[in-house]
Amino acid sequence: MIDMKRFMSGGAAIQPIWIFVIVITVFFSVMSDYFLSVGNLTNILVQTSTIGLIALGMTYVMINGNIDLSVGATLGLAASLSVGLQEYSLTLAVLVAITTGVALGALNGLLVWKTGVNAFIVTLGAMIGVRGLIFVYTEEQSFYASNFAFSDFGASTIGPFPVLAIIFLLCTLAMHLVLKKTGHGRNTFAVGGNPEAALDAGIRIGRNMMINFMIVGFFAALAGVLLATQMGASTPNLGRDYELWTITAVVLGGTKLTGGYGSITGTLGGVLAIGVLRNGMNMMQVPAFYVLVILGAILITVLIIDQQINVKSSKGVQV
Amino acid sequence: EETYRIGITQNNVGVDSYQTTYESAFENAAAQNENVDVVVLDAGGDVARQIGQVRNLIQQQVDAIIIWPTNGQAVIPAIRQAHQAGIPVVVTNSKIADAGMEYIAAFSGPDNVQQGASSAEMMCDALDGEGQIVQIAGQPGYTTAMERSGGFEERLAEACPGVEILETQPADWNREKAQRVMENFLTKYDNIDGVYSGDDNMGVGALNAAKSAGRAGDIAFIGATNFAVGYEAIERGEYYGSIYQSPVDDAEAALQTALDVLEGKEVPKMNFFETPKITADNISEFDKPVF
Amino acid sequence: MLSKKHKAGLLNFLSAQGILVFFLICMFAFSLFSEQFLSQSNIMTVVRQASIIGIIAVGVTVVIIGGNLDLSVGSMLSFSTVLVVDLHDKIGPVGAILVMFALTLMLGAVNGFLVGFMRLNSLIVTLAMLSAIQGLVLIYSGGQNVDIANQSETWFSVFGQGYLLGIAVPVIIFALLAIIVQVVMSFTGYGRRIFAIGGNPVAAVYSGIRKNWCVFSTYLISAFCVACAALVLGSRVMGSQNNVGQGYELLVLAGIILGGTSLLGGAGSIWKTVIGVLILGFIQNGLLLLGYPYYTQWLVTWVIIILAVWLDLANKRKHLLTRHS
Amino acid sequence: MSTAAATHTSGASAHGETPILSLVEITKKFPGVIALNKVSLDVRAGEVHALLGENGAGKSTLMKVLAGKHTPNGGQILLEGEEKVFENPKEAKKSGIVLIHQEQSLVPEMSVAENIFLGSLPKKWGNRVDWKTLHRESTEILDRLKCSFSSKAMVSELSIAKKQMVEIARALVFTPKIVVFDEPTASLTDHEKPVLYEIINTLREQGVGIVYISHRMDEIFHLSQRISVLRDGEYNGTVNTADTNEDEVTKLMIGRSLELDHASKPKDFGENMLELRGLTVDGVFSDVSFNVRKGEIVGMYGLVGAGRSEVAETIFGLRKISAGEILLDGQVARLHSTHDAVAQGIALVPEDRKDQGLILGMNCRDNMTLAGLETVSTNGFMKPAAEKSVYDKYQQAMKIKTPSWRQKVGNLSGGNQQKIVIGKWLHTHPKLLILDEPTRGIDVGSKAEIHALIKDLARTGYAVLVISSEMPEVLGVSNRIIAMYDGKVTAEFDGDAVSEDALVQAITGQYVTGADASADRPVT
Ligand SMILES: Nc1ncnc2c1ncn2[C@@H]1O[C@H](COP(=O)(O)OP(=O)(O)OP(=O)(O)O)[C@@H](O)[C@H]1O
Ligand SMILES: Nc1ncnc2c1ncn2[C@@H]1O[C@H](COP(=O)(O)OP(=O)(O)OP(=O)(O)O)[C@@H](O)[C@H]1O
Ligand SMILES: [Mg+2]
Ligand SMILES: [Mg+2]
Repeated sequence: MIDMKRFMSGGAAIQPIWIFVIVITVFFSVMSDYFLSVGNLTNILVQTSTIGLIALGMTYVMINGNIDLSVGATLGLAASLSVGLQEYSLTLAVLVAITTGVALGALNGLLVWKTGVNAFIVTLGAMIGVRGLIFVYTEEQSFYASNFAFSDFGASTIGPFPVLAIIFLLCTLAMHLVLKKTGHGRNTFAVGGNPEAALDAGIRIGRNMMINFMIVGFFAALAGVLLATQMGASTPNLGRDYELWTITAVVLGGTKLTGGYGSITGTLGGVLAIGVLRNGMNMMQVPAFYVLVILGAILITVLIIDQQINVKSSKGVQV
Repeated sequence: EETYRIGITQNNVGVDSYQTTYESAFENAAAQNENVDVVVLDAGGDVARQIGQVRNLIQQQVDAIIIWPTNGQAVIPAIRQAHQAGIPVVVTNSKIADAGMEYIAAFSGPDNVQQGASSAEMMCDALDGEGQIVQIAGQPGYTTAMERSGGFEERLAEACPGVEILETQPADWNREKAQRVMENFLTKYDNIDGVYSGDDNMGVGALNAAKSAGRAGDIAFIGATNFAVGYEAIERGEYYGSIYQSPVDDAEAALQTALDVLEGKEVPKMNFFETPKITADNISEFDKPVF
Repeated sequence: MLSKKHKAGLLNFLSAQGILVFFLICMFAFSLFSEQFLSQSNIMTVVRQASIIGIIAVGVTVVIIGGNLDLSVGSMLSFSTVLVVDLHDKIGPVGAILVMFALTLMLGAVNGFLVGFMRLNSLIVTLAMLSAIQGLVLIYSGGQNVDIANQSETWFSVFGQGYLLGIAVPVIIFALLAIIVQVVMSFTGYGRRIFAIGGNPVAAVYSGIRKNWCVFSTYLISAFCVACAALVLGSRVMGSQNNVGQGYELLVLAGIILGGTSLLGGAGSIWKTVIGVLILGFIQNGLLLLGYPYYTQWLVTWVIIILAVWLDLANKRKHLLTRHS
Repeated sequence: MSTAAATHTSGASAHGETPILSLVEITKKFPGVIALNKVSLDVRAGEVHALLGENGAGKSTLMKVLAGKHTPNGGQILLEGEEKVFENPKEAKKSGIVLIHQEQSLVPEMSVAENIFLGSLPKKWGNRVDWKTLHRESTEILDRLKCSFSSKAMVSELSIAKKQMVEIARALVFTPKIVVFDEPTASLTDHEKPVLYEIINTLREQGVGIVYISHRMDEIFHLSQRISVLRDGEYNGTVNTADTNEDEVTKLMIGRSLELDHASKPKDFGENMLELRGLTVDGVFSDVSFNVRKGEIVGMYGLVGAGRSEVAETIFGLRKISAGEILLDGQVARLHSTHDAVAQGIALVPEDRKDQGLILGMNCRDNMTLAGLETVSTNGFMKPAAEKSVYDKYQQAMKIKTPSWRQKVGNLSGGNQQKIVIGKWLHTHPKLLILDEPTRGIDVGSKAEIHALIKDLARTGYAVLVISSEMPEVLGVSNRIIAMYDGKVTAEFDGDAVSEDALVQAITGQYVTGADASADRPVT
């Protein structure tokens, strides 16, 4: 990934994905009368906030050199808990939902740490199992929030800005700063870039990984709760495939699957790229069958372009 | 004369033929009507995406929204938003929960609870009120699946308590899965008198499994949403009966209801179209489904 | 010295077969609670049902040993099944099968080209292909189910429903593919090269191995296996839905993982995958026979993956300890 | 070696100095290997204690035990008389033990400063990194090491030598009690070496105990006060540097004296095997022309970064040629991939054995046969017996030390790994053998063996191109020497009649045509 421009001491960079976001934004603005409006743009932000929040945590986990496939299921479980437990208390329900997300993250992290098994395997298991948990808990039922305050929150705005979009942007800023400026953030890079070296340097890599799994668990649960507020309900199938789209967004944002490299700004770009594409194609009324093909094709194209830039800048041998 | 822009967000086109046929029927119906302009969207089965699509339609200020809910409860806040934005909402095919009824202009579609009940009655007839059956349900968590199951179980208990449901397993509207589920039932139970499937697609899967095991002759197969394969199986006498439900009627009814609402006509809240029982006895009265 | 070697061999064997032991314990537990579980007809049913996933898993294992992933197999299975069923009535079974194999291999070639020659990340590429191929299926079929009209008059049903010497044809296809691929992977130079590439792609290139072609070929193998699975699936159902393969990629991966193949590349074996896929099938079947709701099998799968991981680890530890003392 | 052991015990008390560090009877076992068997070692404050031994003798392992990376199976670590048990590297570091690793352990996509302070970044309130302090202190350390690059540079952009300097910089973050240098000069150029020596001397004067591992005798005699020798995982004695000589130390190491250069250079050359004509790869090297004849050993000498490896990679089909051509056996060769190169009889023993040479997770035998699978298979099917005999042949020829052919190559010592790579290429019976830094990290005994091997190969008709950064090696084996500087060939010398001065001038770009009569063909 080339750095277009370096600013701030951590060396935040503008990733090529942002150019893509700008290009498609301009394209859809020209193609659709409804695209470029405050209402639609905030809509896009709200729609991307779900994948976006998870992607924030996923970026950390992936910089660590790990991956978490269980986020979609965690989201579904948190959503069901946050609605299903409201009969006791709304606060309790939300707290339990978030705690469960963090706990599942901790379990994943602990397994990866203690067994040294590939995170893909551990979290694939969790992805299947947590979905089972949801069905056991809900008995296949959807839950409905009798408390309208819950779904009103999901639709509320501050000025013209939807609360959900604001929450998403604030979390993005916070996660960006933590990654760039704090010891934990820097250690995350070290652990992903060269675990052996990090270990030798006295970084507790297991703990670092576990914290990051807890962070992604937290964000998956938060996204689940916020999604539930948008629906005033939860369904047991909620969050299917979200892990795949989240990972795609993070990779589009320039984070390397091998670890040691990535950024929150890039992830934001990746999330927006997918959100804008989906929204824009809806606005242009592209038939659903073609949307699938186009998304796939664009994804591959972006990967190819990104790789060509990399090859040119590294002058490497042809391996 | 005014042109109406009507937006529709469908559940999951392509997952089965019914929804696909519905979509093209809807587009045809709209094309016939000169003063209707439609925006056709598909939620791909994802509730969150459907909510986003409703928001997008509100954003585009369409005149009316037709929604085929991916989930009867989760879409209510989005429908409420449309309602608050002054856009009438027509719910099609599968119902939403009672809490949302005040926000919609009308519902148009089949009565899935009634369909389940009708199937239960056919099962009674087929088994003469006595026997052991298994149930293969649609995708868990989806309204249509739940309503049909619910209607079937309730009516069966009422109409013929002598018929016992041994077990219910879902097969996600998928024929191959239904075939696998049925194979397992066949090993597990030596004595199965009837199979109720949430649609004919799954029903035919179950029939295939029973045929392979050489036990099809002993079992009465009853389905719902008559598919072409189911229709043929009834003709061949391998399949006892099903519920005739036309996606074309479904689509046309939805569009017509929306237009009626827009033109300010008095429209009843619930608009059910006919979904008659179909068996070998009356099959000649029906055209073979196109899907 | 010699006895030491033998001891090491035995320990190696046990640690490698840990999952097999585990498998047998599971079988035993189920048989205690369900009479039918160990009946011949039930076992045949499970193995027959597992063979579709198994056939695909054989191919995906090769891709994984080569250090890549293939998530597009689910969509590809939908594609190939819809294609072969649809063409059956149009151009006859032979033509349908030939065209289906050709086009499926072409999709594999696209994957292989993008991963092997363009050197793109396989996880993301095959994910993108998952979406694109699903779209292609829908465009091809117009979203409609496809069926074979005269089901009783075609020999096409033999692949999914036929029996040879009392063994179901799908099982025979599964077994044949597994044996052939296992032999190729462990006894040929080609197999050695795939292992090398999965272990260290750079060093493999520096050893004069044509990495691009080898990676490309693994995707062809994977696609070939998908095509075989489509043959079985289409012939079993004598019809197809557009989403018939949806989610298969995860089941396939779960099976491979249960078998104990690491996803990092450079290690693994077909025979482990076979065991893994069978475990998955028997768990599903066992729980169903015991009357648990279908979703409990997901929880159990999770627990077993965790256990398998621990077991593997414990075995390695024990291994180290015995060698030390 | 009971006498040696006696030297050790009496040695410590005779000088009346209490050691700052004592390793007592350390034992470390790996599956199938006893890497250390009751090894003891004393290090005094303010001394440079050299640790010697053949490849695989256990030097790195001993130091990893000290640094908390390996848990020993037995023995004690006494630091300033106090027994220590280090569960992990962090604890060892806290106690003042710094290990500069043999294999560099840096994080590529992080800045130099962050790498130097890895695991102990200066912090402000709220776990925030104090960037100002970090860069100020890093810059100070880099200045002390006379490094020209910025503390903000990305490590991935540095050359291998500069990376090594970053690794060394870690020793200067705190004032440690013990610093271990594990072959620090293996990838340094002559430019950085004096700086390192200076730093070591400063540390020593501050009373730090230093353990220095190297295979270079000159260095060891230059730097150290005492020398300890390991052999086959056992302690084999300690000597005062002042009281000994290279021969004696070598004897301790390998149990015999080294017959230096027992093989003479080959004399008979045939036709051109390889000829480069104006070979250019844009941005890497340009207009490179030279030839290698059958039976001839051509050395390629230059500083790290001169582009020698790149020339080798290009011949091996790994880089796209921008201009010029490569002739093999008089024919213009089509070399678009390594496969082409191998098929046409070229072999390359690469510079970086870990990344380029070996599949670390594979066993010794499979690595050995990987480049020549056709020769050990029929119709694509492997012949295990043939493979085993190939492995045995080279294992014996090069005395590769490993418990069995099943051992994963990743578990072998660095030197033995290198031998596997060489064996792997010899097995392909190439017409042209290119060796890039063939003896990096190889002990003196094996080095002599490898040199002899190279000469033998040339005598049987192989054309050999040896790339090396060690002058003695180049002078010792080459019939002709090509000097490179900054991507260009600057001179060509007769290997038997060249002055060291002329060589140094040629590789630093100061060569003036005609300045040295021994030059056959100076090139501008
Ligand atoms: N992680 C490991 N697992 C198994 N064996 C190991 C491991 N690390 C080292 N060994 C073995 O221990 C012995 C000592 O290795 P070590 O790396 O200490 O040698 P060394 O003296 O540093 O050699 P060199 O000069 O080549 O660096 C070798 O036989 C090696 O194969
Ligand atoms: N001064 C430098 N700054 C940045 N990169 C460098 C520098 N010198 C070398 N490199 C790069 O570092 C990598 C390692 O090169 P290395 O240090 O082995 O030298 P080399 O170019 O291979 O030449 P040689 O084999 O003659 O030492 C190469 O890709 C090279 O391009
Ligand atoms: Mg060493
Ligand atoms: Mg070099």
